[in-house]
Parts: sequence; structure tokens; C-alpha cells
Amino acid sequence: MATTPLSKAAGHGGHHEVKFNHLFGNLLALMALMGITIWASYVNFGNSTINNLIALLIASVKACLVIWIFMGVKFATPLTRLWVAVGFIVFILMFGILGDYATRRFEPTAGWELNRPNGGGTALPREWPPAKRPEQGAENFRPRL
Amino acid sequence: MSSIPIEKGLENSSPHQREQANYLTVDWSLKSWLTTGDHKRIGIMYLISISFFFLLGGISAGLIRYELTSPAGRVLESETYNKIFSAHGILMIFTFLVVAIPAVFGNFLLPLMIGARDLAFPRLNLMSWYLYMIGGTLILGGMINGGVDSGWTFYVPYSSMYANSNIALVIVGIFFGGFSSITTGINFIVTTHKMRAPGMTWFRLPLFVWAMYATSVVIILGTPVVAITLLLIVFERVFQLPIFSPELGGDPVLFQHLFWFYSHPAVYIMILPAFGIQSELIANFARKRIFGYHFVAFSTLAIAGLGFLVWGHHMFISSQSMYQGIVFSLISFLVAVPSAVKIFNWTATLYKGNIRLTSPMIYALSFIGLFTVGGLTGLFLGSLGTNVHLTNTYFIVAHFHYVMVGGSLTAFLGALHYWWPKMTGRLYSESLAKWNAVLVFVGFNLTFFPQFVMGWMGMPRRYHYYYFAPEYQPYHLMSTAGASVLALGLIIPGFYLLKSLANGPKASANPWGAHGLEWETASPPVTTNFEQTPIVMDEVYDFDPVLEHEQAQARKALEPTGYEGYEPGALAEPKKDESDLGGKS
Amino acid sequence: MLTNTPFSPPSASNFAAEYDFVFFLLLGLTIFFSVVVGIAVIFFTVRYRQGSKADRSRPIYEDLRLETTWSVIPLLLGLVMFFLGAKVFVDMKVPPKDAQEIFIIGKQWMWHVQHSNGVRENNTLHVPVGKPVKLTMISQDVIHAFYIPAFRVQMHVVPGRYTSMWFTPTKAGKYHLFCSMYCGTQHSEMGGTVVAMEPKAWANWIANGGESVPPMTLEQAGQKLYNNISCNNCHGADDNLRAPSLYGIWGKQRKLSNGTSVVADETYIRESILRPHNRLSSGYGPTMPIYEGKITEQDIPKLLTYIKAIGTPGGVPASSPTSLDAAALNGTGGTMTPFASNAIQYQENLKKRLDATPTTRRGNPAVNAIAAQEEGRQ
Amino acid sequence: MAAIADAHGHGHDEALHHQFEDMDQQNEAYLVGMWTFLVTEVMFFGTLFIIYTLYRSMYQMDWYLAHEALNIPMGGVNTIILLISSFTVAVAVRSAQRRERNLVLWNLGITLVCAVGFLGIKSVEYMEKFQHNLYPGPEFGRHPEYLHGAAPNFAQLYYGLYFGMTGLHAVHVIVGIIVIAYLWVKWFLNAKNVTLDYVPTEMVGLYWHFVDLVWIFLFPLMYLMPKP
Repeated sequence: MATTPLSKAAGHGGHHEVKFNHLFGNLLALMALMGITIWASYVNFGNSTINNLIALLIASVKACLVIWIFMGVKFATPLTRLWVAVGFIVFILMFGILGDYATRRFEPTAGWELNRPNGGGTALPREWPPAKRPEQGAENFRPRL
Repeated sequence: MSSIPIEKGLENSSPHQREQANYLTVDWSLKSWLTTGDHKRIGIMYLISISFFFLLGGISAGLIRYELTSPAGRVLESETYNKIFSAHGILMIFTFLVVAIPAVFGNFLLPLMIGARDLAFPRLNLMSWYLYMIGGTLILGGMINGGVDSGWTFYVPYSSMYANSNIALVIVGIFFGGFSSITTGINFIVTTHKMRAPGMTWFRLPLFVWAMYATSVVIILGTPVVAITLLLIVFERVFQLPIFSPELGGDPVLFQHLFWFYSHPAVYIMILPAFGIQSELIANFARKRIFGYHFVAFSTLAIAGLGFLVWGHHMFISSQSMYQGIVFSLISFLVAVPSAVKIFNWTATLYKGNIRLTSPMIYALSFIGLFTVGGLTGLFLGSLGTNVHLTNTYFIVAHFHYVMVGGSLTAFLGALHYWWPKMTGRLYSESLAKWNAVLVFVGFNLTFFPQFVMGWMGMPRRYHYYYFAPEYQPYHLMSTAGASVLALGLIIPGFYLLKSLANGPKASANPWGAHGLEWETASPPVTTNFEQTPIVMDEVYDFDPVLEHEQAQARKALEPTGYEGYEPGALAEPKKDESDLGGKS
Repeated sequence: MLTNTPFSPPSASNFAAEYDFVFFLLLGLTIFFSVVVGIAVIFFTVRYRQGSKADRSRPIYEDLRLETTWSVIPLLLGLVMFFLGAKVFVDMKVPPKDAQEIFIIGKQWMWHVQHSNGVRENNTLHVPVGKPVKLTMISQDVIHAFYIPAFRVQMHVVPGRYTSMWFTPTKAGKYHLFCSMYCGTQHSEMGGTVVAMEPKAWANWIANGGESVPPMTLEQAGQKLYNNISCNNCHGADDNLRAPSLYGIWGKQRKLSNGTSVVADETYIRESILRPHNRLSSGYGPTMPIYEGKITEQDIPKLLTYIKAIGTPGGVPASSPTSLDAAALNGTGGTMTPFASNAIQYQENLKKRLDATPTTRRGNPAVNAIAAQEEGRQ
Repeated sequence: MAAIADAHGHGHDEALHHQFEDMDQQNEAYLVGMWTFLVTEVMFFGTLFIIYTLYRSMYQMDWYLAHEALNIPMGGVNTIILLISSFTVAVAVRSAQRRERNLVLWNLGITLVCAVGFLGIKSVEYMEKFQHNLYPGPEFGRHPEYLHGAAPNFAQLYYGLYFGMTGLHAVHVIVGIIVIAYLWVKWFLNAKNVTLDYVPTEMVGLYWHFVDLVWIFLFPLMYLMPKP
């Protein structure tokens, strides 16, 4: 019994043997991609964002290769694939946190309209009343947005 | 529900032998408990340990209420008061609410409900209990040795740079507790996916299983975030590794983002299991299939999913960007809809039911009322404008107690009463339990309703003194009076439930005449749950109210005195051959 | 409306009416739905109790129309409530241009207030009725929250960054001021009174220096400090080799030496005073001395006000109506005491007066060490 | 879930646990369980990556200057080491499926050597940083020449995250070493629960691949910043 390969003993194809060449080819691809990453980080593309994007893109490709071949997701059941996907999806969801920081600079602020680089427009279209002072003590004298 | 008879093979054995077969009596030694892989035993161990932590949390709540009866405080120093309210929050949330229903009832019932012999990873399950105990011990250790005074929210930079208490140890405890949750979550997910009995399709799952599944998803996606975020505070306190420090250009608001990214879903970790229990109780005591099963199931998943998109509504005034606030407020209103759907569905289930007002059912009905109020007052806080005035006041305290205590704790008590005969094989005094359920409802409202008014009037939370604003005192007095009633309502079950262990009547396999695989095995169940793997042939909650009504009339004529509340004829062990009468064709 | 019931907080700001409308609308909804659900539950429970003779034939288990109805109606109601709430919120977030600016500094466990004419107060805030007031707030240690229930306003006060809120008091009186964000041992005692005064009375109050004699307006004090700590040696009227000019920079986009840019707002300018090397203006080296630990959080508003005045093109003069000092309102002109003899004297006096409740950063050696290290680097 | 009753009757399933019906169910349960665990790990490290992204976008230049003190060749060698170890683990899993005990032992052995080598190089790097006072705390920046002109505050934030992220990664490597060594001993002793069932080996393999995965992102983010 112990000599039979497990896959045959179980007799159901619950797992798939990966070809050795497959694994080795994957290793070579990963190495090559690593080389490209290092090389690309020294190249001046004119804008560092391009460098960042390239680095992240290559890292993502490498991650996919590891997940797909080394971790055997290529041969996994749909259920396993679902759970592989869920983690990364929610991780990307978390980047919503950065939306706060991206939009903070557009917060409306009093009195800067004229000095703003975009020519005086604030984030929200606003009209201020003429210099006429409202009755003191009046509620809600401020114009609606 | 048709399945292979359970006690097959045992029918010729003596009552003594039959008793030996159940999971409680299979081995008496302490070692057999501490090394068990049996999900039912682990559930019981959780029940005992969370009761202990709940007691501690309750005592601290009592101290807070007593202290606040006077505007200038009664017995405590401010520093002690802060430690007490922090202890109350941390114990109640991290060692009770997050854990309570999943770890006790999820552990006990999930495999029974889906017809599995055990959870997928029994040893992992045991490890989760040990992690929980280590975590709880560390939390308690931190509280005794130096205390923790940052509140359960651990806002930086107070918790990382200014607090002079033992925050690091408590956080490490919470970290362990988090891993306990994660292991439980992994276990439940895999069990629900892979261990269902033949014929148990997704849409034949009891709604409690759906709820546990959704909860587990939230647990495994959310808990790591808060674990690492809190760990960063420890790093800052111990290794001086700064991440959120404003002096270095870090942003304290980032901590709040990460904290609420978990802690808002954590609210759903606390309330989704309660929804599941609620569905079970309502369906089984209205003796009617839950109205809109699919809607309830999917709204559970919808809440779990949307729950990850609304963390920012805890931060409307914390200098988060206005635009982000608007987006979060909008999604918060969207997430209210699935909750509303559930409420309406439970109410609609009662229509044309065959309602028995047992103690679990009273808890279930009071859950509907309390959660409605708790959920609707949540809209005040999800609405941007009203949030500005109400947040950080007693309004928010009242709101989340309506959801957490009125929701989760009520459901927990309902579940405890409902499955107590299954877990222990004993029946408790039902009339006492009924009155107690009413007492809890009254005490709860008396405690927390005045806090809504107080919050609307502007009393900030976490205040020790309010001598400068004595107009709040009447509300505090009312609240404290209610708290003593509530405390009574929480202590009494301890007595009659324990008493039932000593001399309660023995329960039959299905004392409520309920529907579900867990009621098909003996009370208490045997170690492997089912003698043979059941095959599920029929739908979930397969009641027939009309037929049952007729049956009940007929039975009433035959035996007018049943053991109150329990299904007549399904009560006690000796009437074994009649025990099938209870509810099924 | 219901706002005058004994269960309500006083309504004393322009937001109160707008706010209370949304609140009571939501309250109505809450009561309505709770009552509907409660009555339904009780009615069904009684009518369909076990053994009752009610008709149970043809029960319904699924009904898509019903489900849709009670999904869509709450959704629509929710959207309406969202919109109303968001509108109030946006109003609260957009201060009017002519708002009177007051600086608030929160520290464990007191509020420090600096009016534009130099009047300072602790744990009280005097505001004029009928005049929009904008609070620019910063914390010196942990996160606090500035909360005035009667005005329906609340905002976190965060270390390292200025936050702001505004309101217009509408009713004279004394109101509670709370710190509503838990901030440590004496959190519950960190609060005081907001005094909304009739404009005349307020003008008198502020002209006479409130409870302390104002040495000079905030802007004048800022100018003095600016010269005393030698900002003027480098930051002149025009850009020079050593430093960029601060004239006309307020609210402008500034290019930084690291290629990014930033708006010159309160937070950035404060940061540039305390830790100038972190974000250098484009084209300048790290030559400016670090002022962290040398000037207090209370001094920074003075410099900010001054820099704002010189930084706004066309210049907002110190005593213009928009900065609303006493002279503008009661037409008599405020009395000023002679300037403090020198900067050291000035700062020492300030320290004595303001640090009545000193804050120690207890517990964390890291912070003390960082501070020590910053000093050591000088 | 084909088999209903008599699950324990199968002769060959000595590795089958009592709660499962058959090996098929058990294997997938374990793999899904491992993947759900890895999901939590993704979120765990993901949080740090979020913090990293935010602060890096805020302080690009200073972080670029601060990162110049890192040793890119060492980081590169470590990447190669981890990639190779990931490969050997994959081969070990393949061999476990084929029940080739010697191959499993060799490959796991190489993985162990690689893992220890990774830690060795990492500790050399750490030592260097400590000598240059580049660890967060009161001593940070004692030798300003190693900051390469970065603002000390933001550089400290960078090194806080550097030590936090690579430190947590190193903790995972240490756990990996322990687990792989344990597995190696099991294989060496011919323990039935690993030789009859390839899943324990595969689970360890998945864990180790994940450790590799984190480093694949850490290396470009920490070591290879472009000049903004």
C-alpha cells in the first residue's frame, strides 16, 4: 500500500501533480522578473510614478506566478480559488482609507477663494451675500448652499 | 424531518448505558475536558469562561452606574473610574460579545445543525479556546497590574504616548483573543463548506448556520487588521517604533481608520449571530417557516459585505475629509436596509403562525423591539448632521447598548434557554424563566432609555464628574435604578439554570417539538453527534401551522397538563415512543 | 418647536433650528417604525397564540412584492434622511468668509482660547451673538473634542493639525463647553462655559481685556514675536538667498524641494515653524533653526495670524472690520497696554500665566527622548 | 460527500480523521482552511502595506533619501534565496504527492538552509542599521550622514515601518523554519500522518510560499524606490 502513489490510492484526482519543468520554468521566470525589477528601478522614465507602477506591476505578476503555479491554484477547486480571491479583494477595498487623504485637500476653507491656484474656485460652488449685514440674532441668515 | 433513527442500536440497552453514551458523561476527568476535541465540550468550556468574564464586565458596569448617581462621584477616583469603564468596554466586547454566540452556540450547534460529526479541525478548535483563555488572562492581568485607562477604542496618541497604564499587556491579550476568533472563523467556514450532511444544500441550512458563516467571513477578514493595528501601539510603547506619532509626521486619524475598519465589522460579528438565533427562535416558536428565507439569508451576507464599507461613519467629526464622510454616510443608510428587511421578515413570520410564548420566544420578541429601536437610533448617528451633536454623548452609549445588549445579549439569553435542554439534558423552570425574560426587558429599557434623552441633552460619554451640569442627574438615577433591575434579571437565570442541573426533569430529544437536525439526536447528544450520518430529505423549518393547530387541540383534550412551556408529550425521557409527536408529521 | 421642552438642550446657534428639524424628523420616523413593528408583534402574538381559533389557512412564506416594498421604502426614506443630514453637515463644514477667527488650543485638561485682539481665556469662550465665529483648533497632546451642545457643534481637536468649526450664536446666555473625546484622567473636568453675549456687551468685554489685560492684538503679538525670534532676519519682503518671503503666501500652493507641493495653510506653516527641515520650500536648503520645543503651542497662533495678515494679498490689516476687534464694533477703540519689554520677558510671562495646569507627558520615555533628542540636535 | 455511512471502513485511509467521510473531503477541507488562514495573513500584512502606501505618498522624497541606506545587493540576494526556497518547497510538495521520501527530505532540507541563510543576511543588515543608529527611538539619527539628507522625522517613520514590516516578515520566516524542521523530522522518521497524506506537506508549502509572496512586494517597496 505504502508504495502506491497516493493519487492513485485515493483514486479521485483530488490533487494534480505539477510537472517538474513547470516548477523550474516558473523559478526561472521569477528570477528574470526580479532582474527586470532591479534594472527598471534604476532607469529614469521621466516620472517616478512610472517606476512605481512598473515595480508594482512586476511584483503583482510575480505574486500571481507564485500563487498560480507554486501554490497550485491552477489545479485547485473553485472553492479554494474563491478564498484566494476574497483576501486580495478585501485588501484592495482597504485602500478606500486613502480616499480620505486624497480628498482632504479639497475641503472648503473660508477666505481662500481668491488665492487658490485654480483661480478662486473652491471645492464647492458657493455664493456669498453682498456685504449687507443681516439682523443681529436672526437665525439662519447664511445663504443656503 | 426524516432521518435514520438515532437511538438505533441502543434500544435494548439499559437506561444506565444510554446515559453513559452522551458527551457530558463519557468521561469525567478534568484532563478529558482540557484535551477534548469535541466541539460540544469546547462550547461548554467557552460558556463557563465567557460567563466569568461577563460577570467581571457586569460588575464594572455596576460600579460605573453606582458612581454616576452623584454628580461628584461616589467612591472612585477619576483615574480608577477611567480604568473601570475601560475594563467594562474591553471585557464586554473582546471577551464577551465578539466571542459569546459564535464560540458557545456556534461551536455547539454548527456541526449538529448540518449533520456533521464535528467541526473540520477539532484540535484547532481546542487551541482557539486556549488562545481565548490566554488572551483573557493577559487582559485581566493587565487590568489588575496597572489597569488600562484608554477606553476600548485605544485612540492614539493617548494610548501610545500618554497613557500611564498597562495598555501593552491588555493589547497583547486582545491580540491572542483575536487569533482565537480567527481560528474559530476558519473552522466554521471550512465546516460549513465541506462538512454538510448529504442532502443539506445551502438553502436547507438553518439561518443560524448562514449567520455563523457570514460572521466567520467578517472575523477572518477584519480581525487581522485590528490585531496588527493594536500591535503597532504595543510596538510604539515597548520598542518605540513610531507609526502614528504626529511629531514624526504620522497621522493619528489613520489609526482610527484602521481601527474602525475592523471595529465596525466587529459590530456585525456581535449582531449577525444574534440574527441567526433570532431566526431559529421565531421560526420554531411561531411554528412556521421563516418568512422570506432567501431574503433573510442574503441580507445576512449583504450586511457582512457592506459592513466593510462603512467604517468611516465613526469618524465624521474626527477631521476626516468631508467628502469621505458623505460617502460613508450614504453607505451607512444602505446597510440599514438589510437589517430592516430582517425585522420585517421576522414580524411577518408571526403572521398566521402558531405562537407559543415560551421564555426563549419572549427573548426573541423583545429582541425585535429593542433591535428596532437600536437600529433606528443608529440612523441618527449615520446621518451626518445629527451625528455631529450626538456622537461621543450618551446617545451613542444608549444606541449601541440597545444593539449590543438589547440585541446580542437578549439573543444570547434566548439561545441559552432554548438550547439548554439540548446542551445539558435538563429542563429548567419555565414559568420562572418567562417572568425573568420580562424582567430583563423592563430593566433594560429603564437603564438605557434615559440615556437617549441624556445624550440628546448633551451629556458626553466617559464622564466621571458632572457637578457642573447637574441637570443630567435625574437621568443617571433612572438609569442606575434600571441597571439594578437588569442585573437582577441577569443573575436569576444563573440560579434556576444551575438548579436545573441538579434536579431539573430530564429532557427528551426534542422538548420544544422544534425542527432541525440538532433536535433529532439525544439530549445531551452523543459524542459523535449522530450514530449515523443523517440524510436530509426535507426543507428547513418544515412546519405546518394548520395541522399543528389541529394536533394541539386534540392533544389538549388528551393530556391537559403538560410541563409548562415545553411541548406536551415531548417532555420527559420515559415517553420515548411518543416523543415524535412533537411537531412533525 | 419641541426644542423648548425640558428634555431638549438649549438652541442657541444658527445650526440649532436646521439641526433640530432633521433630528425630530428622524425621531418621528423612529417612533413610527417602532410603534408599527411593536404593534404588529403584539397583535400577531396575541392573535396567533397557540390554541387560538384564528384562521391559519394558506400561510405565506415568500412574497417578492412584499419584500421589495419593505426594502425600497426604507431605502428611499433613508436616502431622504441622508440628504437632509448631509446638507446640515456641509453647512457646518463651510465657514463664511467674514467669520471671526478664534484660536483654541486643547491640552490635558484645559481649553486655552486666543482672541484676535490678544485676549486670552482659559476654559471659557466669549462669543458675540449674531456674528459668525470660526474656531481654529489644535491640540498640544492627545485628541480632544470641542463640544458645545447648545450650539450643536462638535469637532475633534487633533495634535499636529488644525481643525476648524464655525457657528453663529443666536441667543445670549451661558452654555456648557465639554471635551467630549476621552483624553485621560481628568477628561470629565476638561470643559467650561461658553458665554454668548450681546454684541455691545461683548465688545466691551473684549475691549477691556476680558479677564486678563491684553498686551496687544494677536497680530501685533505675532509681529513682535516674529521680530524677536528673528524670523525677519531671513524672511523679508522678497525672496532672498536664505529664505522665501512670507508675503502673499497664505493659502497658496507651495512647491517643495522634494518635488511635491502643499497648500500653505495653518497646519503647514505651523509645521514649517516647528520642524522646518521636513518640508523645505523648493530651492532652499535646511538652514532654518528648528523651533520645536522653543516656542509653545500658544505662541504659534500669533505667528500664524501675523503671517496670514502679511500673507494675504491686499493685506487684511490687523484692525480691519473683518478681524472684528473691539474698536470696530463699539467704535471707541480698545485700550492697549505698552508692549512687553522684550521677547524673553514676554514669553516668561506668558508661560507663567498659561501653564497654570502644566501637562507632563507621563509614561512614555520615547516621547521625552524624542524631545530631548531634538534639543540635542540644536 | 458521496459516502454516507461506513466512512471508516476504507482500508487505505489511515490518515483520515474521524470527523471526515473520506480523504477527498478531508484534503479539500485542509486546503481551504489553509487558504482562509492565508487570507487573514493577507489582511495582516495588507494593513501595513496600507500604512506604507499612505506615508510614502506623503513623504516621497525623504523616504527615497532614507532608503538609500539600505543594502540593495543583500536584499537582492535574499530575494533570490527566497525564490529558490519557494521552488524547492514546491518540488517537495510534488515529491510528497509521489511519495518520494528522499526527494522530499532533500528539498525540505534545501529550503531550511535557504530560510536560515535569509535570516543570516537579514541579521547582518539589521546589525548595520543598528550601528548606524537607524533604528527608531531616541538614538535615531545620531549619525546624520546615514540619513542621506532625509528629514530625520520622516526617515524615522520610514525605518519604523521598515523594521515593523521586515521584522514581522522575519517572524514569519522563523515560524516557517520551525514548521519545516518539524515536517522534515516527521518525514525523516517516516511518520504515517505525513507519508500517507501529502496535505500536511502541501500546507507547509503554502505557508512558505506566502512568506515568499510578502517578500516579493517588500523588496521593491523597501529597497527599490525611484527618485521622485
